[in-house]
Amino acid sequence: MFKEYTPLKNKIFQVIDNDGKVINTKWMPEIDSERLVKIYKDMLFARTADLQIVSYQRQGRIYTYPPNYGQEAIAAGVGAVIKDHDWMVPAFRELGTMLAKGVTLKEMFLYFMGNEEGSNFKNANFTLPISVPIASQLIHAAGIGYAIKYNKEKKVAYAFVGDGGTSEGDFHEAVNFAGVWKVPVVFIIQNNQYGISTPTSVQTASENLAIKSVAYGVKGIMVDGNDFFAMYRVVEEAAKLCLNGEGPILIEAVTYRKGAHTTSDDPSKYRTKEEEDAWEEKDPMKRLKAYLIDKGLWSEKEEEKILPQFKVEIDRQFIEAENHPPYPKEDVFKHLYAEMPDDLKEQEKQYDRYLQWKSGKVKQQ
Amino acid sequence: MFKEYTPLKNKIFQVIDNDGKVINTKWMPEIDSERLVKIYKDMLFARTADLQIVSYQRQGRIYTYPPNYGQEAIAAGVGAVIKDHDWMVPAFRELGTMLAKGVTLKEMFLYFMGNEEGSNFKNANFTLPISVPIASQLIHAAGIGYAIKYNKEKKVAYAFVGDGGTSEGDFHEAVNFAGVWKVPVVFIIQNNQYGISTPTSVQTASENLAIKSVAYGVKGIMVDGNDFFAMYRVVEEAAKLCLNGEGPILIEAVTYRKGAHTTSDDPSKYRTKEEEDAWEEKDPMKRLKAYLIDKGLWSEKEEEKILPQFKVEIDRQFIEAENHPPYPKEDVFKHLYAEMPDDLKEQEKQYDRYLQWKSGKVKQQ
Amino acid sequence: MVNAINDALDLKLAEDKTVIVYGQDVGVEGGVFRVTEGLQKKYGVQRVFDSPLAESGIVGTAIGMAVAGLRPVVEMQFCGFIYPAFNQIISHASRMRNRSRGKYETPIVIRMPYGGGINALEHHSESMETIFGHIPGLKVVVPSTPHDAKGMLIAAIESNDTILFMEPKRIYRAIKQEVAEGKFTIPLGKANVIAQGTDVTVVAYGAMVREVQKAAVMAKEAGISVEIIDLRSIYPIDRETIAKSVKKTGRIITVTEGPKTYGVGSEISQIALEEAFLHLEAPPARVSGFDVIVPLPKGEHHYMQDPYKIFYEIERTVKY
Amino acid sequence: MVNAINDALDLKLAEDKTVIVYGQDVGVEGGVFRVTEGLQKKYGVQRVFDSPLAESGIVGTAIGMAVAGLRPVVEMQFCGFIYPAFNQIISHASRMRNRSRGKYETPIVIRMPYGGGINALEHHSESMETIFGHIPGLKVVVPSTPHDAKGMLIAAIESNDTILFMEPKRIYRAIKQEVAEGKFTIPLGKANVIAQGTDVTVVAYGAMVREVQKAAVMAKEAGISVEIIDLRSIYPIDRETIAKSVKKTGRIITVTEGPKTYGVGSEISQIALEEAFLHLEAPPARVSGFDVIVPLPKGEHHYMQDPYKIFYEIERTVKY
Ligand SMILES: Cc1ncc(C[n+]2csc(CCOP(=O)(O)OP(=O)(O)O)c2C)c(N)n1
Ligand SMILES: Cc1ncc(C[n+]2csc(CCOP(=O)(O)OP(=O)(O)O)c2C)c(N)n1
Ligand SMILES: [Mg+2]
Ligand SMILES: [Mg+2]
Repeated sequence: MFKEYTPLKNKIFQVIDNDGKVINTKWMPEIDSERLVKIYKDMLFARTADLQIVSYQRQGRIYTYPPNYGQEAIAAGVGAVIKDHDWMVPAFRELGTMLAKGVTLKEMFLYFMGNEEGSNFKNANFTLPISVPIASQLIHAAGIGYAIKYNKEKKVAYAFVGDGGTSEGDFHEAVNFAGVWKVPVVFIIQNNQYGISTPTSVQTASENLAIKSVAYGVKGIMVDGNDFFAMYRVVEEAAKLCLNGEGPILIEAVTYRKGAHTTSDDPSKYRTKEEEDAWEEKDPMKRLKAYLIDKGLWSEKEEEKILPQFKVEIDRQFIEAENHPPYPKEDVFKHLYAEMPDDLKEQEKQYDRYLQWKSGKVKQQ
Repeated sequence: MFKEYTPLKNKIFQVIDNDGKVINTKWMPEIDSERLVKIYKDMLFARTADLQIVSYQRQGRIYTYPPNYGQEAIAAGVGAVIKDHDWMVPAFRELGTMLAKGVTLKEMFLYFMGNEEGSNFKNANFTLPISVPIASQLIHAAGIGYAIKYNKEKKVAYAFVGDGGTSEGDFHEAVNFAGVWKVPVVFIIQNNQYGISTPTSVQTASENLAIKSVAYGVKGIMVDGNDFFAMYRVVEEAAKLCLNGEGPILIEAVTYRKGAHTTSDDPSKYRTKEEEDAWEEKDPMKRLKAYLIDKGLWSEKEEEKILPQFKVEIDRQFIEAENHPPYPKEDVFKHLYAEMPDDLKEQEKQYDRYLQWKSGKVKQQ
Repeated sequence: MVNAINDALDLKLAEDKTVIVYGQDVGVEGGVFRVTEGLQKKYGVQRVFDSPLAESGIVGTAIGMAVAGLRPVVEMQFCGFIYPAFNQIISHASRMRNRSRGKYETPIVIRMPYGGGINALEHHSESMETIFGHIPGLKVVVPSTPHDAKGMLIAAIESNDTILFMEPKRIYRAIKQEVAEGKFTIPLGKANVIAQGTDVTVVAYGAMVREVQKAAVMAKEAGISVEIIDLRSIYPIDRETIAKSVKKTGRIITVTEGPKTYGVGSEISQIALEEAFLHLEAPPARVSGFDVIVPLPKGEHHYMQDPYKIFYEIERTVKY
Repeated sequence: MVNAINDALDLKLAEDKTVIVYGQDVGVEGGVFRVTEGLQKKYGVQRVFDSPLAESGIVGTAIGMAVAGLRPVVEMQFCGFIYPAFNQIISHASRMRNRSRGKYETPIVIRMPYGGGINALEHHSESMETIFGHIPGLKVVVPSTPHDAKGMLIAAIESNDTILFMEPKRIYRAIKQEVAEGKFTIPLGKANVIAQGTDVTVVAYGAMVREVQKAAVMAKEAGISVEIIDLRSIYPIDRETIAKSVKKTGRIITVTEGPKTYGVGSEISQIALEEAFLHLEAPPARVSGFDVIVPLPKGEHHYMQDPYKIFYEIERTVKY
């Protein structure tokens, strides 16, 4: 696959077309129908959640949020392959994959409502918290890969970055270390065409992003990130290679961020309606849905039926997050150190004294 | 040239063989005899200086020094092409190129004797001081490239880095910025096989280092760095392309550090006699000398005659550096800021008071 | 303040062809805080532009441009994202002049929004001015009003030193103030006594100045007269102004947003010790963040300094 | 001290399979200072090895290894080359625990030779402990003797926190001391009163301790009794030990190698103020580097602290 679709020739791996028709039977993955429908539903759930979060944000019920919609096939592809014992190393635009790993929507809400408790995933194993400093997390994945190899485990680490993130030195160091150490890490570039307002052409003059794999002597491939089957097939292959000691792998998933960078961004400043419309044709949900409907596995009716259920569930988790107990003062101090310094304990005590004074003061007035 | 010798096929650009025979007439540069002899003499001067410095160091007359010998053809190739108005952005193993730019040996000595005054090049224009933090200087070259382009100047910036340096994030950011901005910078990797004790195979899994150019969409080439004619030809071509708006260019010059990493290093710890011997065959001076002798342009006799002159000249400059006036206290404070903060002035005054006190104290005893 | 900064950039871009403005999203979009809005349109993509997403690259290229004669003004998108550029700052931008004994200068301004109070994600609320103030060869300044922002930024761009220009993003749009049109400069390194008082000196900068002003009102009600110094410059520190004030009041408190230990507060206290020990009637004190990571928004109020916390310390110090 | 550190690494490598040692040239060569000599031979290339030349990569992979259950001990080749890793340290290593509310820990030791006095090139002589001490979530320690180096390094490797272990390279081979065999630990965060005295407390750490000891001899000759505290830990600071001592002596001086402003000295002074203001008979003082870049060897003596400079300040403080 990696030879056939070499980024050196600017080839892109695709399995279905914009209408959901299989155009690449050779590489069409086999996925049983039930599972496929489940995957589609998960994508739908993620998108619905995404849009709903944006509207919560408008209501001032949650802080800045980076929506994923348009990029669901990437999350679904990885989500379908990643195992409970595999490592997930996210950037911050991986809602679907996080949910697939067992992170709850409530936890994500909690995090974006401004509570670190939302990163203390109760059910998601081997899943790192969201990482904000661009590309820095990729190096962690290389280290995790080393630990996997050192411990002779049968595991893969999946690490995410955006197109913009490939410009950071940490991208270079991460893939390079992983390459030298030959560790089981799948690096996934979500090339959604922009880093905030900056188009990929300003990030790099390279022909594509997958081609950067050549610089590290690792396998790389460019894949249609809006084509679930293609994503699935590539990630499956990458995982197999990794487990076989042939990692790391660099995947460029070509996609489009349909929404804003975050809820504080206005994409109309830097992209055109025409561009957005052109990408609308390639919408990942639309394509998978067309395939499913064509195969008789899904219908508009079913979608109409399930959507309200999703909305209710999303709202339920949102309200649960809203009703999360107030941020305990202790949490400000408690988690930094395994062995908390005396001075920090003293700072907390002083703060207690201040709070006591203040409650008196405020009452007085 | 860049298509014919593509690093993607692991090709290396060579013009003469180990015995100085031209094996690539197509690309043999035309250089008039007088100039060629001058170049050889410059190489000889640099090597002689290098070896002499090592012995000064053993005598405790100079601090740690990173010798260049074995890598003279790279310096000579760049040195023969670089113009007075071009920029030179060194790492710390570019003695020959620095001399070509007009830096004096005395200045280099002064620097390695531990005096910043040695970086205040009196005659070398557009030449940055030695940069110690690996790869960081490459980014400066990208910025200089931008300034050249912005000012519509007909100039090139030459920036150096070692094989080890290609692992740093700054290498990535530098070539990437230069690639996006399309600026006239020639990046030269001196691949001398080691970063201190670490072989290139531990630095990266890429097939070669020139191939990394692909990641930035810039032209790259691997060249025999011990082959002066090859180096000259490649740098000449790179400069032409840069002046033509087709930069940046990434050159991997394959060479060997014959000496120790620095005078505090012992290479026998990490490399074999066999390896050293194999590289001895490819010594750049030996090869150019064989060519010159074959063409009747040089002789052992001439070499024997000139060497003592060189040694005298080197010694003269060394002693001049040794006799440089003692480090003025003012120099500790004076050069940090264009507008010196009051507090720093006060610190200097306090130090003066202390020195006065001390001179009294020391006399007392 | 956003407008004042934009104005300063506009003026300098117009006046001096060597001024170049770039950073992440500063071009087309005009910056995530709209500080550079409209400048690309006015001055073209050669002079105001988006850079690749790489901070070391941004500062490193600015160094190169600067030694080659330009005057780059670069933006770090947020305080928490300057660290990939740390090596370029500490190893080169602050040293090129010293290293080359004055042969090469690096007239660079690194602009950066900093500080908390805007309900942001992790890394978007930090105040780590100390670590920059401790770097020899760098100057670090913080305006607290639109007027100061404009005058100080113009001075920074005109300076031949490398200057970290920290912008208190919390008050980016909070303070409405008439700012003089046209060019004027405010000398860097000079503090500003913004309120005269007799009982205690309170030193602050950036967004904390406003909090101190509120606390001073509370103090006044309690019969305490507060002298307020807007430090303006983290490095160099204006010792003279501090010395003069503390000699008068005998008491000094520094209010900062960053973590306590090795914060700006202890250095100001040390200056008070060195300049006015015999005048001190109470230990120089500080109000600061805890030695913790700025909590996410739901917990941030615990961390942030506010008029109450400041007044609490004023009262304690005066009653000492 | 080199042997003691090697010994500590050896012991922990032998005892704990999760301990991994890597960095530039630490494997085959055993490190540029030979600190890791022989360890690769003994424990194999999987456990002791050379990394690519990239500090962010080294610290970043250590973070990954650590969350996955290993205990990496990584080396930064010199103090001046840790900065490319600064983002990984301040944004992740020191935060992962807090960010994940304790779910993930990063038991990493970052070893690094620091300090001046070895006639080195630029970037090889720095002492920038303040900037690390100011980073919440990090612990920063400095041994001053072989014994301490061994015991503290073992404690550091066993700690679940991220620890910056700064090694005063100037005394790597200078102090000959019998170091106990076998395993022992010295608790991190505790200072050590190494000489009792009554007139003045002098706080120092690393290579400066020896200089203070020499100055104390000079002081004794002048009739001044010096109490010496080896701080050992830059963060957290042992307030208690400092408080106790300064309450006794009434005078305190901190001796550090780094630049003055925002140095460790002012923080120690602040602690003296907070803990013992009414006991102070002279302003807490400091002996430090200037706010300049450490000069190259020919000028370094101007910058470095020595017994004379320290004694000068002792005398001034006692005579105050
Ligand atoms: C080191 C760093 N610099 C800057 C930022 C601010 N920032 C947040 S997201 C973003 C753009 C990221 O673009 P990309 O990598 O393409 O990911 P996307 O947002 O498109 O998913 C920037 C510049 C950051 N988070 N970290
Ligand atoms: C950022 C940084 N890390 C580490 C060092 C220490 N160091 C000095 S030279 C060197 C090896 C450089 O190898 P290479 O780039 O191949 O250049 P060479 O010495 O072979 O010319 C190292 C690790 C440094 N100077 N800068
Ligand atoms: Mg993107
Ligand atoms: Mg090398």
